Amino acid sequence: MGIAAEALKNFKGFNLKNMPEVEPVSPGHRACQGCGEVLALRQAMKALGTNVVVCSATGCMEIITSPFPQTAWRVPWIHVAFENAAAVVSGVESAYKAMNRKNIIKSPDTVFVAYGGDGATADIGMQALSGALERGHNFIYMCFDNEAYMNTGVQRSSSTPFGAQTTTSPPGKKSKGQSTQKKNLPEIAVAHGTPYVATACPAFPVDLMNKVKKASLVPGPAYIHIYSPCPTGWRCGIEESVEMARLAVQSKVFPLYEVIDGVYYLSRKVAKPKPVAEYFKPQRRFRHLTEADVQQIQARTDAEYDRLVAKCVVEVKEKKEKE
Amino acid sequence: MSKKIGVEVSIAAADAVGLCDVDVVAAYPITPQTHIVEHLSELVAEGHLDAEFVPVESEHSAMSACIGSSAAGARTFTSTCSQGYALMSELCYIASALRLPIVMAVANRAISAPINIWNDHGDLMYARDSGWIQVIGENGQETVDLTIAAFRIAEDPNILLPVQVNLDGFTLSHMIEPIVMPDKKDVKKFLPAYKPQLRLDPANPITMGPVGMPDVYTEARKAQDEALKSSKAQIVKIFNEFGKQFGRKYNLVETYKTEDAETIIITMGSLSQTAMTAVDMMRDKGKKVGVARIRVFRPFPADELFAAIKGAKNLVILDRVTSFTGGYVSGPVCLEIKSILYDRKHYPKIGNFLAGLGGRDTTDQNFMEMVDKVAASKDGGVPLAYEFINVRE
Amino acid sequence: MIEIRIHGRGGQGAVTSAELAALAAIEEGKYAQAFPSFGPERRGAPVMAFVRVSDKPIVTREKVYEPNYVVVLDPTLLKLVNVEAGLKKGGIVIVNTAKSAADVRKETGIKAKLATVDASKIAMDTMRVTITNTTMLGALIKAVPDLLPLKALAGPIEHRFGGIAAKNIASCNRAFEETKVEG
Amino acid sequence: MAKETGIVSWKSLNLGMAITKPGCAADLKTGDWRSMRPETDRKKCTKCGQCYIFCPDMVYSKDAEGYYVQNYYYCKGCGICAKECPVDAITMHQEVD
Repeated sequence: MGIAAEALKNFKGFNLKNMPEVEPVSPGHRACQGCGEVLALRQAMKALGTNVVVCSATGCMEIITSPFPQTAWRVPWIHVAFENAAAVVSGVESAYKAMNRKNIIKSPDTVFVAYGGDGATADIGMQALSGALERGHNFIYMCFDNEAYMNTGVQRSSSTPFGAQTTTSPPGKKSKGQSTQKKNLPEIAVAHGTPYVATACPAFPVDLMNKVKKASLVPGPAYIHIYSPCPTGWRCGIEESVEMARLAVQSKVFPLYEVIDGVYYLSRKVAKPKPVAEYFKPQRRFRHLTEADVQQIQARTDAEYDRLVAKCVVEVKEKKEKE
Repeated sequence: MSKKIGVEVSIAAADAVGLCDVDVVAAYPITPQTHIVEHLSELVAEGHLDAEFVPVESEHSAMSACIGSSAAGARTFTSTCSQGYALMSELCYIASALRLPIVMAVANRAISAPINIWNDHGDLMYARDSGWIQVIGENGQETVDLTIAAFRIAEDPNILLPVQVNLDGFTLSHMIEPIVMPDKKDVKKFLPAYKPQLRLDPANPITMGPVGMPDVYTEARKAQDEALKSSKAQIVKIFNEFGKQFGRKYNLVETYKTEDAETIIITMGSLSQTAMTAVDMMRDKGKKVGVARIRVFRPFPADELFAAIKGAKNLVILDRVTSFTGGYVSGPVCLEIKSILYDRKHYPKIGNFLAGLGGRDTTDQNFMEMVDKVAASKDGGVPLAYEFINVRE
Repeated sequence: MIEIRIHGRGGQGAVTSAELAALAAIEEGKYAQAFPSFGPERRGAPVMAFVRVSDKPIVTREKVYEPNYVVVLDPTLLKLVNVEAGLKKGGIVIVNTAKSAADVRKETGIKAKLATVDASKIAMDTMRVTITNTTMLGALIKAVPDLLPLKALAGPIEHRFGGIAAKNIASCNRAFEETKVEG
Repeated sequence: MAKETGIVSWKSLNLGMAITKPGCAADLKTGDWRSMRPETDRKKCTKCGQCYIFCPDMVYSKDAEGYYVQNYYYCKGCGICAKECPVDAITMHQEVD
C-alpha cells in the first residue's frame, strides 16, 4: 500500500448532516456577488479547520480577504507575491519541522496550505509549485481555477479553455478566442509523483471537503484542482456559479477524480452526460462560437474524458466484469 | 581566546552560520557563493547543524522560502549573488517590508551582461534600496564576525530587519587565510534564541502581507523607513557588545591614517585592504593619505563618514560598479558622499573612480595614480563626474 | 612576505598545493593567503594558484604579479606558459621534470635559477598516480627553506587526504630529498 | 458601520503592517451591496442545508428550530441560495428602502 492509501485507510468523510461549523474565512470579505471561487475556498477551509497556516498567492482570494485594516482570515495567513505561494509554504513547513524537532515549538499536527488561482499556478507559479512538489514538503496546494486572470480583468491564462473569450484572447475576424487547449495541471502534479492529487468543485461540497481533508492527512505534498466559476469573467448570472460548476462536471468538461499514490479513481461517473453546449449556453465567453466549433470541442471533451476513464481502476474492473 | 585556523572564507562563513544555530537554510547554487551553501548542506548532512536545508529550485524560491520560514518564527539564512540576487530581488523588498530578520550572505559578483562570475559590487548596489541592512566585510575574519553580528542585528527587537552580509566574490569567498573561529558558547551568549514578536501560529492567528491601499501605503513605508533609520544607533551598540564579547571591535565607518590626511580614499570591501597597503607606500614617500572604509552601507552612516573625511582637501571615491545615469551623475557611493557634503556646505575636490569591475584587479599602483590625479587637479581631476580605471581606450 | 605562483592543469591539484602550503604556514603561526586564479577553466586547461606567506598580517587583495617563486606541476606547461613572467630578481622556478636544469634552460630559455625534480616518477612510484601537487610541495620546501619546515606539511596533508595521506607525505618527503637546486 | 479604511498613524501599525485581529473583516457590512433579498418560506423549507453550504458569504446559520436563517448584514444578494434550493423555498425580492 502506498503512503497516501495507508494514511487514508480509516478515513471517515464529512456528509451534509455533519458539516463542520467552523468558518476559517470570515464573512465580510469583498468577493463579487455570487463568487464561485470564494465559495470553494470557504468549503475547503471548513474542511481543514483552524490548525493550519495558509500561504496565499496574489489574486482575487488575496485581494478580497485582506485589504488593511480588515482580514477575513481567522487562521494564520501570509501573502508574499504572485508566483511563489508554493515556495513560501516550503519555508513555513521547513521552519515548523525544524522548530518542532528542536523543541522550540510544539505544533506537530499543523497543516500547511498554499493556494493560488490558475494564473498563479499554471503560469507564473509553475516553477515554484514544481519545486515544492518535487522536494516533497508536507503541504496541500489548492488551485482555484476560474480559467483566466480575473483579478486583473479577465485576461487569458494557460488554463483558459479553447475557444473562450477573454480580454487577451478576443474573438475576431482571425480568431475564435483562446486558440490553445487548457493546460492539464492535475496531470502535471501526478507526474511529480505527488501522493495525493484530486479535482473538485463547489457544486459537490461534500466531495470537495472530503478531498481537502484527505489531502491534509496524507504525508508529503497533495494537489487539489478546484473548478471555481467566476460570473464576472465568464459573463453568466451571479446566481449561476454553483450551476456552472455542476454543469461542467455533468458535461464531462471537468471530471471529478482522485489519484492516490498514482492510481486513478473516478469520483463521479457521468452516466448521462449533458452536451457541452448546455454548459456553454449561459456563459457569454463562449457565445461567439459556431455550432461547428462547439461540435469540435464536444468531440475533444469526450475523447479526454474517455482517456481519463481508461486510466481509472474502478472502470477497469467494470470492464473486466463485462467481458 | 580561540586559535587562528587556516580556512577558506566561504567555509568559515558557513561555519559561522552553524555557530548561530540556524533553523532553516534555503539556497540555490551560484558561483562564487557555492562553497557557503555546500558547506552548510554538509553540516546538516553530518548532523553538526540541526537545521532544515531546503534545496530550492531558484533564488526566487530561496528568498520566498526564507520569508515563509522567518514568518513562521525560525532563524533563517540564505546566500546568493549577482543574477541570483537579481532574480530574488522582488522578494527581498517584501522581506524587509514584512520586517523579517533573515540573514543573507552575498558573495559579491558583477551583474550581466556580459556574463561575468567575478567580483564587483553590482549586486550590492542592486540591493541598496531594498530596505535591508547592508554590512560589508574586508577579510575573512570580518566576514565571520559580521555574519554572527548580522543575526543579532536582524533579530534585535528594536530593529527586526533583514541583513545582507557582503563579501567580495573570489577575492574573499575563495581565499584561504587565518581566521579565529569564535567559541560556540560565546556565540550563544552574544546571540540569544530568536523570540519573534509576531509569527504564523495557529494559536494566535495573524494576517501577514495584507493589501495596503492608498490610505495606508505611505504610512507603511514611513514605518519601514523609520525602522532602518533608527537601526543605526542600535547597530553601533551591537558592534560594541560584539567587541566586548569577542575582542574585535567594528564601526560603521573604519578609518586608516585619516587624522592628518590631505587626501582620503573611500572604499568598501576587500579593496580597502589594498588601499591601505597603497597608503603605507605613499606615507613612506611623505604623502598625507588615508583611507575611510564604509562598513555599513545601509543605513548609510552619513555623520560618521563626514566626521572621518571632513579634514581632507581631496577625496578619492571608489565605486566598484557601473550605475548607468547617462553621464553626469557619479557612481552610487560618490553620490551619497556628495549629498552629505552638500548638506554640510563642505566642498573638497573629488575624484570618482569606477574600479575593480567584473574582477578587474585594482592595484596599489592604481590607488597612487588616483590620489595624484585628484591632488593635481583644479576641479577634481575628472572632467566628467566619474572615470573608469584601467579601461583600455 | 613571500609570494608563490603555482602552475598546473585543471584537475592536477594546483589549488590544493596552494591551500596546503598556506594552511601549513598558518599552523606554524604565520600569516598566509591562498587563492586560485578564479577562472572558469575546466579539467586539463592551464591554471594557476597563488600563495602569500608573511610574518606580519597580510593587508593586500591584489593578485600576485611578481612572485618570489614559481612552481610548475606539469612539465608540458613549460612550452605553453611563460612561467617566468613577473618573477622577482633572485627568484627560483621549481619544475617537475625528468630533465636536468641545463636541458630545461636550453629548451625553454628560462633565465632564472631552476630547481628540478622528477615528481611524476616519484608520485607514480609512491602513489601510482601522476598527480604531483603534494609531491611538488617537498620540492618547494627544498628550494625555499625559509618558507616552512618540511614537517609542517604533514598536518594539513593528513587532514585533507585521510587514508591516503601517508603516501602523499612519503612522496613529498622523497621529492624534498631528490630536488636539485642550482647553485 | 465598521471602519472600512486604514487611516491610522504610521506609529500605530503593527510590525510589517500585520493584522492581529483574526477575522475582523466580519465588521464589514457587505449587505450594502445587495439589491435583491432572499427570503425563505418556512412552510416549504426542508432544512436540507443546501443554502448554507452554497452561500459564498456565510450568510446562513441554523436557528433553534433547525431552520437556516439569513444574516442580512453580509448577504450580497447573489441569489445562489434561491437557485439551489431544491424545494424552491427561497425567493428573491427587490430591496426597498
